Amino acid sequence: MLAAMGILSLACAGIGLVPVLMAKPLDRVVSTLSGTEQVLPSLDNLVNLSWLTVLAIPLLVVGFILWKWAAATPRGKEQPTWGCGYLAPNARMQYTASSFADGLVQGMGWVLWPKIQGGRVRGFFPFPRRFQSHVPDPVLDRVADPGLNGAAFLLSGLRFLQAGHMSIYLMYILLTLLVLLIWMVV
Amino acid sequence: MPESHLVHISHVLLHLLTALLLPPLIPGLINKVKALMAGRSGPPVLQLYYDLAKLSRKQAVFSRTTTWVFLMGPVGTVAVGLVAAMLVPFGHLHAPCGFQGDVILFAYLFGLARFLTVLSALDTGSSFEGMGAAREVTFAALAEPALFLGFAALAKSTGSLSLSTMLAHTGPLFRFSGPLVLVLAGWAIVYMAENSRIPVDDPNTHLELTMIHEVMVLDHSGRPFALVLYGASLKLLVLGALLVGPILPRNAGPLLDWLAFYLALGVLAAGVGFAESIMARFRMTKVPQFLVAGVLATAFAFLLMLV
Amino acid sequence: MTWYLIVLPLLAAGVAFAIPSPIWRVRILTATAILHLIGLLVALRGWGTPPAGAWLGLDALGGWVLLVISVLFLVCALYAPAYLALRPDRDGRIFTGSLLSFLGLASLLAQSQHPGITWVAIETTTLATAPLIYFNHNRHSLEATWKYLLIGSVGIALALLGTLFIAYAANMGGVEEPLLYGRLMHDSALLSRPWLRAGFVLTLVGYGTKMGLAPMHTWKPDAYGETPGIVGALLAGGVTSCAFLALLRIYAVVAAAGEAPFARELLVGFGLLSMTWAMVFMVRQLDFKRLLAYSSVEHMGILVLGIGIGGNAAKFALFHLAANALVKSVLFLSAGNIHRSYASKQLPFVTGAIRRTPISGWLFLLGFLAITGTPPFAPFISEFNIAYTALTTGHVWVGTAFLVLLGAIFLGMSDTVIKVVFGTPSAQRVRTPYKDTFATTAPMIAALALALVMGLWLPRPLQDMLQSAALMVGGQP
Amino acid sequence: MLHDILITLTVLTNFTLVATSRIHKSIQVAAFQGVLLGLLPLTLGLGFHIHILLMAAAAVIVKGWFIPFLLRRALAKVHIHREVHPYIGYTVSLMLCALGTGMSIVLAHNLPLKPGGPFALFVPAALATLFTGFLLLVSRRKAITQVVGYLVLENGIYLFGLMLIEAMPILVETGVLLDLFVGIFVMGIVINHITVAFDSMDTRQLAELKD
Repeated sequence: MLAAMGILSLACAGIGLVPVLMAKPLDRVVSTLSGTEQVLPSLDNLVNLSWLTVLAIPLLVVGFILWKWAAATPRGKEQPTWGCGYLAPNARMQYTASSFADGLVQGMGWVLWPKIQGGRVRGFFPFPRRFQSHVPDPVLDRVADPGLNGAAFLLSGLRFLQAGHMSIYLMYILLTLLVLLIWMVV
Repeated sequence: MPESHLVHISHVLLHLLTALLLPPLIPGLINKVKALMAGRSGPPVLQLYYDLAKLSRKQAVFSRTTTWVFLMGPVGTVAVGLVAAMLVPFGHLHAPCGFQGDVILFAYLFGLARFLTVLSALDTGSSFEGMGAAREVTFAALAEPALFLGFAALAKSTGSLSLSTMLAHTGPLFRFSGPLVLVLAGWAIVYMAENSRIPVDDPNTHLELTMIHEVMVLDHSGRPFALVLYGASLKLLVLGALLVGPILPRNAGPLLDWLAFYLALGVLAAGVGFAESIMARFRMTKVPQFLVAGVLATAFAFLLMLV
Repeated sequence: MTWYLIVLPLLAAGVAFAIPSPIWRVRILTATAILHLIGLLVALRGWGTPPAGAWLGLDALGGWVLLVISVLFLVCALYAPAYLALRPDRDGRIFTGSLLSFLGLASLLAQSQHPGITWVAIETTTLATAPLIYFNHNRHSLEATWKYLLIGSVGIALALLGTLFIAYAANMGGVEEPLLYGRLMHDSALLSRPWLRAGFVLTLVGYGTKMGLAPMHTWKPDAYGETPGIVGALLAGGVTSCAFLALLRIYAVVAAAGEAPFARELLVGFGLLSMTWAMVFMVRQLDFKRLLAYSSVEHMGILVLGIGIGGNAAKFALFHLAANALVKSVLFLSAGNIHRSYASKQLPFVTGAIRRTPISGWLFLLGFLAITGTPPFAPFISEFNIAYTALTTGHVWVGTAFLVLLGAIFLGMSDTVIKVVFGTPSAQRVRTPYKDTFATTAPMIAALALALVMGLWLPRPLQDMLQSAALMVGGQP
Repeated sequence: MLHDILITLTVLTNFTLVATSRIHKSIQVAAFQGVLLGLLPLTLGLGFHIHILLMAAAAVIVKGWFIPFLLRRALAKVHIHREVHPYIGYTVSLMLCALGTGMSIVLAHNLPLKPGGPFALFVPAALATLFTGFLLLVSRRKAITQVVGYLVLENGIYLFGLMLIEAMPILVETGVLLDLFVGIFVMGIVINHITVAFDSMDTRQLAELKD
């Protein structure tokens, strides 16, 4: 299962470290797309890609050296993460993904319309409240799902056309014949 | 070896030395200025050097929940800082590794550093570090456009995508002086946000709920913490060089240029110290508006350049 | 003259009906299928245009359709022994008899050069396949047979009237007897226009009913829904192809007479109507056999649409005839297996087919992907080219409607197929002793492989035959 | 002259067919119509060579005697005699039949006939009979009456076929007749099965397969 993801990440790293390899094929694609006249400058003279590889090497080397140096630090006894003295931290207090993105989601609230259940705690001795917020996928949940369900509902409205009565089926044939003959005569 | 090569290598050597040795001096300067402003003598300018030396010998305490990712943060910040330093022109000549398109690399190197720091903060699993990371990312999302629009304006004026030609602009500045002010104003705001200086975030506060940058490095100790401090100061230097670059005239000969560069850095540090001592932190909700102001400034600069 | 292709199956049908032992009966079935295919391949080498006066002659168009039917029949014949073994309760006598007689009549139809004979052949195929639909002997299959029979016969009667109209058009124009297709196309200028157009309209409605074009397709979901998979495959691949061939012969005459624009408008209209009607009934369809029936209606629409657009699309419509027949047989046979294993066709009772009958489940899924036009398979080539020709030769709206409908049908059909194939077969589902054996799956794997090969490469002689068949449909004899 | 009378008679039988509610009567009328059409070619004055005589005889025997015999046999098993409230009332179907005849005359007007020749009335009558057949098929509930409708439809087409009597080769004519006969025969068998399975010929039960 991880192999597939592994290959993909290696590919990304490869392109990152040696982008020059990608420049040629990309140029060919762009040239075929843009037809004969060369609209876009080729990738090479726009950006000097070989430097990226050159700079990637010191980045990794320095990183490795520092890693070695930092890892060699004398280690004290392993302690649980410091929770500012709170004695009974539990898993539910951990920083979740939605709280991580809460800043942006509140900021872009007018676009994303997050679904929020439960809200502020009121009063001095409030009883326990639940809070849940979820940002539905704008395309999938807001457009595709309701749209397709609506379409399916509309289409199922047409189901009476195949209601099982044979005489109606024969009527279809008669009507098509009449329509075509009249259309032909007109 | 022709004479010009020798000069060139000496410049590169000086560049490397500055990048390696100078950074811890800047926070020292800032704190010294803040102390003088407050009327107290304050820690010696070289305090950070001593701290780094002490920390590299101290015992580090690692939380039980951390994995190897925890070390990636500090290591990443320093490595990125050093490579970014190679891209920015310091004193007289171009940056040692300047090339067409290094602007994008420069910006995203800092993105990489931020990503690694956030990862190591989340790795500890403490809710405070998570909150700090979340804030850091949110504000960075607002600050980055300012950086890019500034680059765009400069690229439009100098016609090249390389930092060296953009910043070490020897031509006449008159036509460009208007938008340049706007760019520098925007970049100043980015500078404060990136290096978590006062108006955006207080570097030496101890109340976890208010911190942004500091809380992410709460759990680091010993050598990793040394790397964190060194990385932060390196960032101060590199972004400082970015801020100072367009202003320096760069045509008064090598020695004078390098002196002017160091002097400018000192002035910048003093300015930051001065700003920190007269202003208090913004409220957390005000910070995004402040950052958006920076974005608008650079955006106008870019628009002006387009006209 | 390839009369033995007709006589051999009919003879075999008689013998199969007569002998008591089921084993020999099935052996005859498979033997005839193989012999018929070999005989056809031998006859096809010299497919040129048949001798002018001949009543029966194998030309490119007839040859191509007969080849498709013969291959399809071979696939079903290889599947039949295992199937009949599964159904000891039903005696195979009528089953094999009508299957073989269908093959004989299809050969007669493919070779007939006279509209009258084509009509007689189609009518007798209807009557021959009627007992096949009544194979399950329950109330529903009886109702399906009644509907199939009556709607089919009414349609065929209209086709007869249409053929008589065209004969009268020839009579008015002074074309001398007998009215062979070749002669009709040759001096088509003499045919009187109003009779010809009325004749085409009636034949279109008539043979359209047999093909299952909307709105005359109403017998199809009931008929295909109630028959065993093997009969469904043969009906969807064979009978519809025969009806399409008969329609093409008449269309060729009409196109030769210069009435092509009038005819093409009708064909495109019927094509799009069939695809829309099929799409409407495929969405949220709970019975996967009826789903395949509507898919067959849709593909008949595509065939007719391809011919309506003309030019290169007509050639690929013929290609699609073969592709559709092959992939449909895979779908119907695997659906038959799944139905046998779950003893039910309704969706809530059939899930997780890929776990209970892995090979059939996978075949059903791959067949679904193939029939909705996934690249490596043959239907993709034809659907792509039909759309391409439509969009490049000015039928822009038709092309876009075609693509939109294909997309919608893919959505509708995938909803049901995914539910049938994936999901977990919970314990309370009925579990019959049926297991996927070699005999019940090998023919379908071969058919799917053939569809895959056809999608990638078509042997040179077949390409030439297809090309000349398309030319003939276009109106040049 | 005689053939015009026969044709008008067929059109009249159409009306009676549509109006009868008793199944026996409709079978008889259909048989009568079959015989009329069987005799029609003889009156066309095309000379009496063998193949026309043979055709006429075959038609009369099949349509006049054998098919009604089959239908009556099927009817005997189920002791119902009356078509109770069909989908469309009798009066309405009568009116529809008249409308159909009118329309077929209009349509026939558009189809130019070969000049000369006795076939003036053939096309409208053929289309009218066709339309009546359809009407019976669509509006009746009992399976037997639907088969009678199909028979009438075939009669209409056969009537049109008579116009080409000398042009159409013998082989095709016999083929058509044969298929009609086999068709009715198979329908008879299926009706027997229906009466056994549904113990009534009402097609209402035959409507369970739906979407």
